[in-house]
Amino acid sequence: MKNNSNTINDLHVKTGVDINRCYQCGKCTAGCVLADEMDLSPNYIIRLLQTDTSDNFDKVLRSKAIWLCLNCENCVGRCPMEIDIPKVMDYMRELSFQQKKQHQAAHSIIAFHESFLDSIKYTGHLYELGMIADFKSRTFHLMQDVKLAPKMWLRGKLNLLPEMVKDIHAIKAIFSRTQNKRKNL
Amino acid sequence: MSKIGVFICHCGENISGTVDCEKVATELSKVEGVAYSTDYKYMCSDPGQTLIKEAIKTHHLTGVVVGSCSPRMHEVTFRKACAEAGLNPYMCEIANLREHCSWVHEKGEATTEKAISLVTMLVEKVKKNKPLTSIQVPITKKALVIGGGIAGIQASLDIANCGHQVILIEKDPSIGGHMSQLSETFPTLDCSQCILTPRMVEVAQHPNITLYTYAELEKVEGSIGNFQATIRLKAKSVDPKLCTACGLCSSKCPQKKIPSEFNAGLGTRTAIYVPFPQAVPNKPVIDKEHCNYYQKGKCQVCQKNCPTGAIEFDKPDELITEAVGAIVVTTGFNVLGTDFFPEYGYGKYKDVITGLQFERLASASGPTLGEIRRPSDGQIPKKIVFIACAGSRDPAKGIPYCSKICCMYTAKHAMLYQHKVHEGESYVFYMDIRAGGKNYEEFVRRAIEEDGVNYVRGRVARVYEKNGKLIVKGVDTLLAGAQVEIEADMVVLATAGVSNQGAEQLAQKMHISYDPYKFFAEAHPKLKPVETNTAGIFLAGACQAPKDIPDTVGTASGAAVKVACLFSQAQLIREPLIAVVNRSGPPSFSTCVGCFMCETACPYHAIEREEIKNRNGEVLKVVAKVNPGLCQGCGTCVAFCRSKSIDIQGYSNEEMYAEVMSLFNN
Amino acid sequence: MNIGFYPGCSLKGSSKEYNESVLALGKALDIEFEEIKDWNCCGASSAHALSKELSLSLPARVLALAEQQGLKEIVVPCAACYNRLSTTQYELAQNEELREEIAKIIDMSYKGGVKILNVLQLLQRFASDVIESKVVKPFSHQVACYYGCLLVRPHKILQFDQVENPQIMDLLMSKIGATPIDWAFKTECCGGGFSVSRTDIVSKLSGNLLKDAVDRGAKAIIVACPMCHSNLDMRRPEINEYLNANIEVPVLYITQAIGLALGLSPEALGLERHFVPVSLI
Amino acid sequence: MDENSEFEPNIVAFVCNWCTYAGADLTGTSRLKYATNVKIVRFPCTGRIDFMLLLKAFAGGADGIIVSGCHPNDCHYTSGNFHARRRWMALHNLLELVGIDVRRVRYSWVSAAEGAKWADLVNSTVADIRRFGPYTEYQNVAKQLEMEDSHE
Repeated sequence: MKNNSNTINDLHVKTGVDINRCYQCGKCTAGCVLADEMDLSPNYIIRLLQTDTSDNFDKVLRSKAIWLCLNCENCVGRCPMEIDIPKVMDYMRELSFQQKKQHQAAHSIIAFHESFLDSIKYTGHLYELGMIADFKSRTFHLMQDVKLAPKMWLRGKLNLLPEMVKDIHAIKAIFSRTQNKRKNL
Repeated sequence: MSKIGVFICHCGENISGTVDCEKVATELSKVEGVAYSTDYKYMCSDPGQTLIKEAIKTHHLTGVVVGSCSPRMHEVTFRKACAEAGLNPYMCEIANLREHCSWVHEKGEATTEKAISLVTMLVEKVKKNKPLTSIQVPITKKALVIGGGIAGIQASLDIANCGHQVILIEKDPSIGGHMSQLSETFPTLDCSQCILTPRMVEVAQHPNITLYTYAELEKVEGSIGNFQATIRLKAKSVDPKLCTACGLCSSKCPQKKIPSEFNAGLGTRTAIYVPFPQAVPNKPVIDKEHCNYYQKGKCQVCQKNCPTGAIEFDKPDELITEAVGAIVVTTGFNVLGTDFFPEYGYGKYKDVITGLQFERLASASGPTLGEIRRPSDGQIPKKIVFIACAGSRDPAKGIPYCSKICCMYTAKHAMLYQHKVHEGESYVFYMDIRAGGKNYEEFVRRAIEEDGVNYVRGRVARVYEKNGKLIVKGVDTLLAGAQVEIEADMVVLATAGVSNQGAEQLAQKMHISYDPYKFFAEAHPKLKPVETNTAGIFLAGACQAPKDIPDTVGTASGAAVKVACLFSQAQLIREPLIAVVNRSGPPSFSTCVGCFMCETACPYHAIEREEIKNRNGEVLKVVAKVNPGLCQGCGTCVAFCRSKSIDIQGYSNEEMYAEVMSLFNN
Repeated sequence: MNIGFYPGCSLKGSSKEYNESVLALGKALDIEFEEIKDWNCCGASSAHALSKELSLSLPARVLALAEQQGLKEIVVPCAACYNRLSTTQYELAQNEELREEIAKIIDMSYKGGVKILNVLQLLQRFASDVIESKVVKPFSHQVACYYGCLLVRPHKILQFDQVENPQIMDLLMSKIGATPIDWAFKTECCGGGFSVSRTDIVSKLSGNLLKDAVDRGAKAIIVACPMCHSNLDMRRPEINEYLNANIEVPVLYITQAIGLALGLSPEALGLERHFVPVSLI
Repeated sequence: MDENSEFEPNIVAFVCNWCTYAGADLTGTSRLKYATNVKIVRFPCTGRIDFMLLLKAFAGGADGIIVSGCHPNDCHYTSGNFHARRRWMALHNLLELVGIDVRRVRYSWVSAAEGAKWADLVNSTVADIRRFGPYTEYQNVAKQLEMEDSHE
């Protein structure tokens, strides 16, 4: 299946980031707090994309690294060419998710994001208790943080019931409109 | 009434092979104003030229058109022949019948017709041509060199050795420039001062060179051959005639903690000081900004101690004006301020230093007498990291261009470090190694292969201090982006080369152009590398762009030759193909309305403003005037002039109109 | 004077003490907050990881509500919310087409003129001149001021303080008698949103920075971000396990530290909600 | 049309002395052949070219005009060609406004090394103008303008 989203031209149009400016100095990787956890280093990801071949594009979409990026913005803050790598990461994550190419190690990270967004979708706020429960059921990390929740509860940091946005239809409408958008891509 | 002679050349068979030359001559004889028309086998030959000369005399010709090869070939030949026959050479024009006609078309009617048109066009032009005389400008055979670094020293010596007078001005108390600060020089590792100081002394002793240190250019007027330069001689507060350079004043000066410029801030100096031991001239000056007397009104310790009474407080700056025929600008460069890189901790950590500071550490005349020691605690660093491209190739925070010299000096630094600290470890973080130059690549390979310098391909993200070590967080991109962390004792930043302070103002004073980075612009990047757009002003060295010493010296000698060429002529003779503004009697004086669009159009700053005054000295009108010394004859002003008041000799509106319209009159 | 207030989800939940201390300090400094009515979550890092449009629409609704309410400026204590709201405002100001598209998605008018302040900017404006005279109990400890990522980066958008070596928090802390230390991780990442999904990474990143602060003599870590706080405070057992150490240094919001110096009670500032006890007082 | 294929347009080329004139010389030295319809007028620089002269040429009977100088940044006089180009952009709009067929002006850069490019430029211009036919419209307009002028 031909997918013309997977080109640097499309990346450029959608994000405004021109990765051809990168001359591979590696300063992004040098300062990245998570580079040692990544399967592909940030500068290597940019190089793979620069080749603009579907194989290399796919390699990035299937990588663990794109899910590990925390968007701490250290890289772009120091990049001599001001290449917005976090924006590229966001773009690649979105594509990876749509094309169902996400790395297996990203499972819990994506599960967290989905639980988080579900919470917003149904309450308009982050409902932490519900979100954690939802995350656990998605990941089967049932025992994770069993000690944390009671402590939080004791310190008044957990709300038992969600606080709802009054105009919850507005929130749901936002979700459904952006959802359609995602399918149309 | 015009009497034009037409001479059609066959050029052997080069023209006559496709053009019916006889017919061309015959047809042209019918054109109004043509008094004589003929064709000949080789018009450029001696008999051919004689033919033209005879015809001019016999037929009292007022103009000549030769239909031959390209004017780029023989215009000079034929104009000279005309002049010899008493005809003004600018009354002779060439129709290009060979390159633009016979060689590019097949034989036939159309080709001959075109040839007739080409000759006719120039006949119509010549009818409108005016006799012109070449411009003669007298030359003051004295050069001004601005900046006493190695470029200024070289240019001054070369010009002076050609027998011409030179005035060399230097804004600092001593000549020598950046080169005097360097330790060893790549790729030969000879000591910078050892090769430089003899030249500095030669400058001071040369009978043809007048040296003004602590002096700056105030303004320049005039043009090529005849500039008037006003120079500010900053008050040194020490009478050099009385001073014996005994050094007592400096040793007694209570201000001892001023960061030394010569040692790039790694050492200190006093307020009355000689910048470095080999300074030329070797006489102190008082730095007013740091002197207790100048700042607070009391002290005068130096004056009390001076055995010869040479201290002269409160003497004002002096302005002198010098007439010079040419100017060489050699004001050099500066290194980028490192506050651009908070992530590297320069200014925060004492042991993060610049390349220039490392030069001082490595120099035998430096603060550590050539031993590599940490500024913080004086320890010898066991591990040292060099960061290349600190500011260069960094559009975000520094400058986008490559500073050219850093790759080489960084290799040299690492090499010097390994030579001085045998058990030490050195790392160079680089992006590309740019070692284009004679013996340069070999030099870098030597650093890597023989001296064991570790080259790591990647940039450094940040440097921070922990437990007395500098933690360098870098990357090795050749290992697919593996992070590299080094606990270093010292970090050296290869800071970018940038234009010198005040470059912009200096350029504006002299009307020379500069690029977006405020480096001075050469007239042509390849073929006029030491000329500027202002005739008579030349450039050399790193004021044009970062340059290494060989390139700097090369351009300096190049600029000196340009000056010597200029001075070798008795007078400056220039083609009169320049712009002129029409003038007439009162009341209008000129059709020029004083809009000065021409001024904005002119790339050479050749347009001046002339005030027309009445007898009482009241200004009646301001009109444009062309400086014939500066005008290069491009004619851009002509196209810009709305009132048709400015015109270019040899390509005037009237002439060009006649030439073009001749095509359509039949 | 009235200033808009967007607490965000964390301040209503796991970071209640931040909310309490901001409001208590506001009261002490005569700042009146007007909460944005019916606000929603900004989407935090999850929305922009999965959908660009969603990540712009959620903050855009909040800003549009503020506009409706006639607020000229809003203070956003949560650094993550501050960052998302500022980024959205910037992106929509850069791209008219995008602004129209997002306005359609949220079905509200969005102009984009609301000024967004983080808590340090708020304190700089309302506290820095008066604070010294109001101190009753100087906070005389060595502290490590920890800014994290979201307050200072991206500088192009936020235009706040010096990106590599920010000073505003240090300055405020020294005004209440504290001695800010120079340390190496002022603006490094704590692991942010990975608190639940990749606790191992959070332990490592937070652990490394906590260790550096303690090694350099910090007796308290001062923060202005709920994510930084929860990672350094609630995840302390995991951090200590990773470091194989027993670090007990407390983590305080700057509003709590200033509150203490101004004589507010620990209860009013929510100090009892911390996992790591604040033993300094 | 048949009559147009036999039509020999009258084209004048305004070129600068340093690049295009020399380039056209190179065409000659290389013995490259091109159509005879173009006559070259030599200027010091394209910056010298007063575009009113173009109008006069059209009025006089030119069917097409070539303007050619140095490539950007290669101008012998540094910036003359930039001025010319800027002026041409402005004039281009003006000409279109008053209804002049701007396709008949060919603006190009030919360096001293581009002999072949000059031949191509001439041939393609001649072919184009031949297709457009004689430019009598403007000559008529110009004659009217002249008459109006003389009435004033």
